[in-house]
Amino acid sequence: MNTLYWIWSIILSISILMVLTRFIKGPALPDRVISLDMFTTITTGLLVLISFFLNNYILLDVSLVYAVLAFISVLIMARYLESTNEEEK
Amino acid sequence: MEIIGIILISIGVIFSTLGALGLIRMPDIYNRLQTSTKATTLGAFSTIIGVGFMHPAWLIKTILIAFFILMTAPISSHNLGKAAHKAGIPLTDKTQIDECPQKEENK
Amino acid sequence: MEKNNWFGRWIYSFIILSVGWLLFTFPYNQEELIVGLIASFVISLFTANFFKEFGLKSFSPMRIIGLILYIPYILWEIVIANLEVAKIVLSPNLPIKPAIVKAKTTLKSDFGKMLLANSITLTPGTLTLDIDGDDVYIHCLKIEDTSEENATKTITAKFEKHLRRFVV
Amino acid sequence: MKNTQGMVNAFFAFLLVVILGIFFFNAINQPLGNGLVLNKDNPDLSKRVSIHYILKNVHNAEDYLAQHKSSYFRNRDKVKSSNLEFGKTKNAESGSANEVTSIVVNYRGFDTLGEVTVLFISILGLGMLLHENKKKYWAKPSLIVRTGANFLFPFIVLFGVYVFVHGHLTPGGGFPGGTIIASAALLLILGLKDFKNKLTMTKIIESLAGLTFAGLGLVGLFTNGSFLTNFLPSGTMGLLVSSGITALIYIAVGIKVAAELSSGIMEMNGGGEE
Repeated sequence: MNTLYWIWSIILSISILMVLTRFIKGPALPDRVISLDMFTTITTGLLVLISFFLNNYILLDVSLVYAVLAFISVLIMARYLESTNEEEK
Repeated sequence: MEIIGIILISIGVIFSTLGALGLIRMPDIYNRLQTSTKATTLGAFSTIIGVGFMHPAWLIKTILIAFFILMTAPISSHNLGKAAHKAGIPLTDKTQIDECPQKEENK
Repeated sequence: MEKNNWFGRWIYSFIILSVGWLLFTFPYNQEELIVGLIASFVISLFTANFFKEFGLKSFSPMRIIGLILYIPYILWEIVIANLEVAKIVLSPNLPIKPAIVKAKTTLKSDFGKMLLANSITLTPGTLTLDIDGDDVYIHCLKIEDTSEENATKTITAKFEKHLRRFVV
Repeated sequence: MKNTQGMVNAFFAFLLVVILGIFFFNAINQPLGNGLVLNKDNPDLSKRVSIHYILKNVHNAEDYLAQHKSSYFRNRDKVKSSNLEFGKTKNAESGSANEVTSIVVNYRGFDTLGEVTVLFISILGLGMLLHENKKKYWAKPSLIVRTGANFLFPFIVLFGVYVFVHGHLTPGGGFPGGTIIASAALLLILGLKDFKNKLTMTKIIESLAGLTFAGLGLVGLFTNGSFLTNFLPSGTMGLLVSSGITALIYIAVGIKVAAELSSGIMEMNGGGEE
């Protein structure tokens, strides 16, 4: 069980690193926002996994709060991109 | 019960990694949105449900978190795609046709 | 379609918020139930106007059955589409043929359109860019025929068939 | 004319400096050791200023002190600490399962009142600075975002209420719960086509919640003789209805923080115009 947990979390961490390479490389601003979106989604899954292996019910609440705030922050970024573009014209 | 949970979590982890791979490999923003955010949504969804199956007392709470992600992820990725299209970020050369009108003329 | 009055919307939001509270505090007891009823009563007084298109008739049993049947269908679609996309990502020369196509929808209510767009966005390979009246603009990852009829037939119609059971 | 005014100003400034100097001189010239002297072997706790705060709400310790008043500190190790059990212990000292909450709200409730007041004053200053602010420009939201925001808003508010109602049982509490509700207000600003800033309503709710907080403190002052004393039974630890006024105060703090932060967000969105 423990080895499985280590394998899962290491694979998830590698995928987070892959997302971060796009965050550094991304040619335009929307690319970076996409990678931020993915980052928060994967992190929510990882948080729930950690809460299971620490056997801590409380972390589930924390991950729900994290999901709410991540959604709203990504939405703010997207609306900001949408609005600034139109204001220039 | 535990076996179902292990299978679901493994599926979730694999799809998260595939989504990250798609984010690196795809040529333009829209295709990146296609392959990446959706795959990670399924990845997070099945990871969370899998945890719920492995610990049945938490099942309701995990289903709640999973459905919240399922509701919110398409909204934010739709708005990202719309913003990118409005900003005039070019599509790849492979694109066949673009029928979505630029909205500026209407206003 | 008649407008729902304020009372119907209030009853709807009260019931759905109480159910939400019970899900939040799952191993519930009497105290949680009473506090939850009070909290959802107060919140629903403020937020009844946000459920514009719901009312008492949203609780007809046919609609609830349709909603319950829709969830496994959409999950199955998501898994199938994800497998197809995984095949594309893993193949070395990226066989993609992207296009932005236009499709028609026959759903009338805002909530129905939102559910349709979310379903289209959640299945990988298709992404809703915009909705303007009855026109849905979709970015496809791999499509052969980019005409409007084909897009309507292959993308929107298959979700509408299931969605029509519980939304207008 | 100008010269005389300057003279008057200078005179008042000089007077102020002199008064301050007198205060300083007095403070420095105080003879040392005139204050409270505690005998190490036999401390008289009733002379200490903070005795009321130490004994606030501590029923068991008060009983113990009444019996062995003189030798409390020497016999400290012998005071047996009862084993606390979730869902079984009755009439515990503070009664809240979350220790942080019992310290923040119960033992240091006065600090929390101060924190909320600091937040209130800062939001007031923000409103003064941004009063003439123009309405921010947001692009028209698409149908999906609009409907999604409409549908998700009540649930996020319900989740914020859940967080601050359970503040004495789980982590979280008034401040995080209020922040979640304020983020729901932000979602409305992003998602609605013609969002109207409802500043007066948030101000009214905020004042009512602040009055509730102060009123609970005053009830404690009149019944038990100390501000913010717990005058309700502390109940069984771990249940929802427990820990006396701690839960009530956290609900008031949550509503107050939610209203304050929402009005701050609305003012940044251009609250000056109606």
